[in-house]
Amino acid sequence: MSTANLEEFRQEIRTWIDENLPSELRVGTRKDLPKKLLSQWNKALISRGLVAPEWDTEYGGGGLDRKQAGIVKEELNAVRAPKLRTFGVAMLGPTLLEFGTEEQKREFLPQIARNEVTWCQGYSEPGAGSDLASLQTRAVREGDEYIVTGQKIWTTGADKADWIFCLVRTEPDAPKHEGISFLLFPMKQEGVKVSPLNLIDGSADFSQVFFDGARAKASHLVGPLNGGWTIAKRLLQHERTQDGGSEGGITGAMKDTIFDLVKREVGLDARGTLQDPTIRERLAQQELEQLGLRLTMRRAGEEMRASQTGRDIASLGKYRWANMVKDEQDIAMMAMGAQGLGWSGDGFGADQLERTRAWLTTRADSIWGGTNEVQLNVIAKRVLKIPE
Amino acid sequence: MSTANLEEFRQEIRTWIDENLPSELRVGTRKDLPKKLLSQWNKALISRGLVAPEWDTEYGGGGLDRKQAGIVKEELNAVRAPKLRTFGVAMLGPTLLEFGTEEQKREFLPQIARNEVTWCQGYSEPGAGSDLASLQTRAVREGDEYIVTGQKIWTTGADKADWIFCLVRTEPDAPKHEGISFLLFPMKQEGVKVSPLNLIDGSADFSQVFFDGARAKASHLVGPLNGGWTIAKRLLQHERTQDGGSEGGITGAMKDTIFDLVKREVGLDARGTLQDPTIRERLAQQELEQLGLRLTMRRAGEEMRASQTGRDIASLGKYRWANMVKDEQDIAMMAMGAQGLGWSGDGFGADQLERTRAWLTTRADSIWGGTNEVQLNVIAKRVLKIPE
Amino acid sequence: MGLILTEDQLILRDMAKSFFDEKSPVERMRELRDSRDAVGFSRDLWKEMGELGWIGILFPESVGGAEMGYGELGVVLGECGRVLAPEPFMSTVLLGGNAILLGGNEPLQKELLPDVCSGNRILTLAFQEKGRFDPYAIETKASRDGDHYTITGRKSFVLDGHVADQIVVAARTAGSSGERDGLSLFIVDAGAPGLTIHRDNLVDGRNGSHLELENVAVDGARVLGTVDAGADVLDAVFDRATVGLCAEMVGSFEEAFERTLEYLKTREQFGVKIGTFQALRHRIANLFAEMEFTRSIVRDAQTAIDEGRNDIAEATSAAKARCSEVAPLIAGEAVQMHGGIGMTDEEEIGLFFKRLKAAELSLGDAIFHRNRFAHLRGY
Amino acid sequence: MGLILTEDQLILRDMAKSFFDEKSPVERMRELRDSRDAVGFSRDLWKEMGELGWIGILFPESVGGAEMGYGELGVVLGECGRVLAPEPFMSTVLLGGNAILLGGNEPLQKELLPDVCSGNRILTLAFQEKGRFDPYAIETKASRDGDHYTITGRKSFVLDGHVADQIVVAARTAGSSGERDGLSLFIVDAGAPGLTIHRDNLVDGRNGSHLELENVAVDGARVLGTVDAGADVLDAVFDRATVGLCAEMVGSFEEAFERTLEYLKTREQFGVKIGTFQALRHRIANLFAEMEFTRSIVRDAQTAIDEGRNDIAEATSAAKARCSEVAPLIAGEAVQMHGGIGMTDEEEIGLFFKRLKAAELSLGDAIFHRNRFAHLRGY
Repeated sequence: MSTANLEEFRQEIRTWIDENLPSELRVGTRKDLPKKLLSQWNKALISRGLVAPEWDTEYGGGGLDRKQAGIVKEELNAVRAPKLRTFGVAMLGPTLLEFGTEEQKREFLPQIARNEVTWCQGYSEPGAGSDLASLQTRAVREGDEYIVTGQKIWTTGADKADWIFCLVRTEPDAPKHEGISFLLFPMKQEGVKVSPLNLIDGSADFSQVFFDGARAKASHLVGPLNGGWTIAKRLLQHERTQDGGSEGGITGAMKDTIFDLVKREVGLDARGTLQDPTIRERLAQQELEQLGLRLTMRRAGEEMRASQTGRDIASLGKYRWANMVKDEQDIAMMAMGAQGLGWSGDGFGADQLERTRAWLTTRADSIWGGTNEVQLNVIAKRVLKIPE
Repeated sequence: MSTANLEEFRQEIRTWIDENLPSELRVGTRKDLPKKLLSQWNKALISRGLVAPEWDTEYGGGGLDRKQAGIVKEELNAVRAPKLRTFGVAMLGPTLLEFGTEEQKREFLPQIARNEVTWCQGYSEPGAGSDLASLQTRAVREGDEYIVTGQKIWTTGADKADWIFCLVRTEPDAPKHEGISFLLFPMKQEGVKVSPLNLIDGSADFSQVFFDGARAKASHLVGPLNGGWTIAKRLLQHERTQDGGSEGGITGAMKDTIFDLVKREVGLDARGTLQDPTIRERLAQQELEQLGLRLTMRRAGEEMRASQTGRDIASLGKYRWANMVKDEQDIAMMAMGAQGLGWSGDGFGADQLERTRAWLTTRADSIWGGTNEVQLNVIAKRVLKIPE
Repeated sequence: MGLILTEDQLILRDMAKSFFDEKSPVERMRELRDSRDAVGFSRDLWKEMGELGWIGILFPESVGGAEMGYGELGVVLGECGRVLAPEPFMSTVLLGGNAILLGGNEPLQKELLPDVCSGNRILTLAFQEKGRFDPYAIETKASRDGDHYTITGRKSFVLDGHVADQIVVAARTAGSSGERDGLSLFIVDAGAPGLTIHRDNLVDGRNGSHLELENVAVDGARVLGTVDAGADVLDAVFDRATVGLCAEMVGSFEEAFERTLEYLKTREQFGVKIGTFQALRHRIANLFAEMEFTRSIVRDAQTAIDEGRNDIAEATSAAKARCSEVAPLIAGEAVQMHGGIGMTDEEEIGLFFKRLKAAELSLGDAIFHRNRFAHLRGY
Repeated sequence: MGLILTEDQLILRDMAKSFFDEKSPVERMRELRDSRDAVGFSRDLWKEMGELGWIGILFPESVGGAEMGYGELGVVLGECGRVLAPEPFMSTVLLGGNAILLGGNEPLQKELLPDVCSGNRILTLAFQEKGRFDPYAIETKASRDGDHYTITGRKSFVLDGHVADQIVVAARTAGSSGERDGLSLFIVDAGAPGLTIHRDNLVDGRNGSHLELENVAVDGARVLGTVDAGADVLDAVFDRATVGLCAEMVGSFEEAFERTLEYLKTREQFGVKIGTFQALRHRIANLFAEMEFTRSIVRDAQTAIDEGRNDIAEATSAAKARCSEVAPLIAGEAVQMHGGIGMTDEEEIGLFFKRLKAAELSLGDAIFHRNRFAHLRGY
């Protein structure tokens, strides 16, 4: 598409957003957005084909090219539209497009693009955290079905999900990376039990999932039998890129930025300087880190487009991003002092209570999606190529 | 000895110091002390038996018990007497007392206690730094002699030393820890060449030493043949304890403390507060670290005397001490700014030039006497007992 | 007093350890939290501690105390810290009790302290009004009215305020917020007209509250210390309470450390124990060093008080600066090294993580105490 | 201009790399240092760089320059940094040259800049009077005397002052030390009566000097910018010189990083390559992240100047704050990972260590620039 046409497309999208996105939703991704408006907006996105803008229209996508899809993203970000990306769109979709059969694509992609079916991800197990490949959940072939037995943990939204994409062991005697398959099956069946996990931040978005004879169609195995590890890794790359690239993460969802918060809690002196020089310095370092991450991710994008050889920095982004968001909440806690120590009670402001929870929530960022330790291992081995 | 007698002894020592230590030397250990006065003081120490106060008098020592020796140390420290400890007194002496034959003790200890013979230490080799036991210098028996061939590095004072205590490989086919012996031989002989090493701080106190058929008497092998590794480790413990325990290290030798320096270079405001809050905070952290190290070493001493079980903290002390003295000089550099960037020229004060060299010198503290990495390995394995 | 426990203190420690292990595993604290217990700690257990003489360690024998020192109290608080016991040492002994001990005349001490020592009276101190600790940032006003004072204002972060029998309230009788001069301390009964107490639940499961005071009348005889010079008492109370808090923190982070160490020795990933990974080994070895240094400095601060040294303020700020720096370091690494399981409420390491953050920020964080330390050290 | 090198810049980089690899290995810098060379850099090599057009990158075509930007100059400075070339870019181009470019009128530019571009004129800027960088802490006085000014004072840390043909001197025509107002800039000839130049040797082997000025007379036509408002020029010069310095620093610490990475891959201890130790792997992986982030921020600052953005000061301070924080981190780890051999003067890593410290502290350290950044960002 020519530059002129792209500019026209941008205007088109801008107009469409103006007409369809209510101003109440132009506040970023937040948990307390009005459900009714969200549902309207969701419908609008579906009918414009913007849930999965880059997928072919035959699979329910928007049929846009990469530049157009980029414009959609930019315009939505510019007005702080809430992000409605699901596991289906962000992770399973790209995986099916790359590894799925034509039948699988036709069966699952349109449902995803219409937000009709909710997916969850069956990866981690109690004994297989960082060492994902040591997973033990078994799937045994019986006629044209697989019978699944085992246990998953850290499954986001398992209590609400209709289907799961799940790593299972189909060949117990093979080396651990070579006996894994990638299997899809419904969650609402006998043989699947979900038990929510309470976390330190008081949330229960994650669950443990127990499989006791759960059934999957053999035709819902994605990619080659025992070839699931390659698919699993590819899918994790999508996850990694998302984390590192997202600007602000949990912060984007907060009412005020860390800078607003600190100024309010700590106060400025007559010259407009933060009262506490140590917190001021920590804040400057936080901002410099945000700047470094943002620019580096942008640079990586430019390198890719220019086909310049740069070192792959996805792991690097995830690692630094995790530390950055944790540090941000540490600063917030420092700035709030005792007012940051509330769990409930009207002695604390809603925004203060929210920050305290965020401080706890973000502890997970250096653990999930590959721990910091795993990312550093990857950088040393794959990026810096230091032999082990 | 009773408490009353100890108090009497303390008075005695105090009087003796008053009479023998000129006031010009009461400034701590410094390089620029007047040679003549030092030599007088050295003679006084020798005749009072205080070069090696705890050794038996038959070996030229002071014959004092541990408490008395402690009093001597305290009184000398109290008046900032320069430390004249040599490799002979601090390292070889205790080793010979523990592992030497009666003949070896009689031959070498009195010379050391009279400061007549200077020793150097032949441990590290170019290919054997942290992994000391992989040393390659060979000693082969020929009649009642050993013939030594190989190369040592980081040998302090090798150019001035009369003798060397040296780790040599006497059994090349044994496992690496089991073929090492501990050998003494003279430096002033054909077959020994010394080549000074220039360091980044401009000093050349260390040397490389080359052995090409150097000769040692077989009777000067200390401990069992091929049993030198145990002795080597024991000697390193003496070294470690010294480092961790020494208060201030290189700093003790400087004209002013880091606190004086920073106050002068950065300046105080009207309320007596350092002008730069970041440097102020770094300084407070430095002082807290000094406090933590000092108190922890004292606590370890108390635990030992009370026979309370505590974890062994020699490695811990060495590790933190190294970081602490490096950090101290980093702070000094920060405080001096451009005035800390001199190498020579009258644009810089003598004290500034001295600090800059000290900043360079202290980089070695986390490398020599066991790198930081080695200390952390030791803490994890030996102290915290985490299986490897 | 040295840097190690005396024989008597070792015996006390073993007693306290057995007591808490048996009667107060960490699980008890969780149950109190989850059941939204109306008191938030166990009154029975508190009385038992009273009978054992632990509540009264600091107080004179004449009021039923043991007249010992922070060395001994620190031993008990350290064991509290190991099991996260929420009993009201901070509110009743270290803050409220110390205010009466250091600022109260004999009649007040005789009236109030015996029941404190037996565990039958809960006290607290209401001082804080804004988030970050700032001992003189007090706006609550007390004005003289004949032989009474009338207090009006708001207080936050009043520990155990919802069950306190008496609340020591710091209010301003002169000057303005931020000034050291012009503060006074008043003993206010929980039921005093004009006083409203709102309970707050804290992130560490402990019991906070905030107060509204509207023309609360206090008899002039119930002033602690000298009118307008309440900061003299307050400073001394804060130093002592801080040293007590440090002892508890050491107990908590040593326990978090030991549990993490044990986890490294048992948890397997990639077919090996995770404790074999050198990066983790180095990190925990460094944490160990941090911990040992901090323990020494805290012990020295206890000694400073018990021996009446003239550097109590310095030693206190050194201790809290280090504790508040090391606590988040150890607690953060404890969660990180536990991995995903460390994020669950079920795994107890998270409870240590939260408690240590609350303690880190209470009575001055690392920034506050490093500043104060530097100031006292003349730079 | 994006965050990556353009095609033209890539070609320039390859040219510069070949040039320095061939004509200026690190060894050359050591030889200049050890021979106590009277100039301290190579005048011939400098003229060659002039012929290649590199000295004049920033300057207008009308005076013999290439009229390009900091993107291009940064490429050349980065390659200088890789081999520690001591040629006078900082003194002659970034400080002195920029002062004349940004503050000089056309006659002054035509008189002085052509010889600068060809490598035949050395300039420098004399501003600093105390140790820590503080751009307005200037006491040197200049007083008007008819159509002349008379300057008296002392200057330190004047780079390449011993061979400069002209020295731009910052002096106070009004106000007092620390004030932004009241500064003026004067072009002083090296041979001016009353000016004494003392050479100092710096820790990184570069060439410093300090000046004594005693009633040095300067013609009023040789003032740069506006009298009393010299800080307007000075600020702009410092921002640009700082961004240039950052480009050089990136080159130096990338080289130190790559050499250390290579050492980890080849050096053996305990029978294995030391790069197999996980603790070292994690540390160098983190250094790599620091380096990449810094590189992006420095490139962005170059773009800010070249595109005339309105956040040049902010972008500059962001870049130097990061460079000055990352440089000692990488340099320190480089020496530590090299072990004992890293302490020897023979191993070149120590030369990088020293140069990076000098650059870290020049034109404002991390503290200075974080402060300035925070101030510009409104907190």
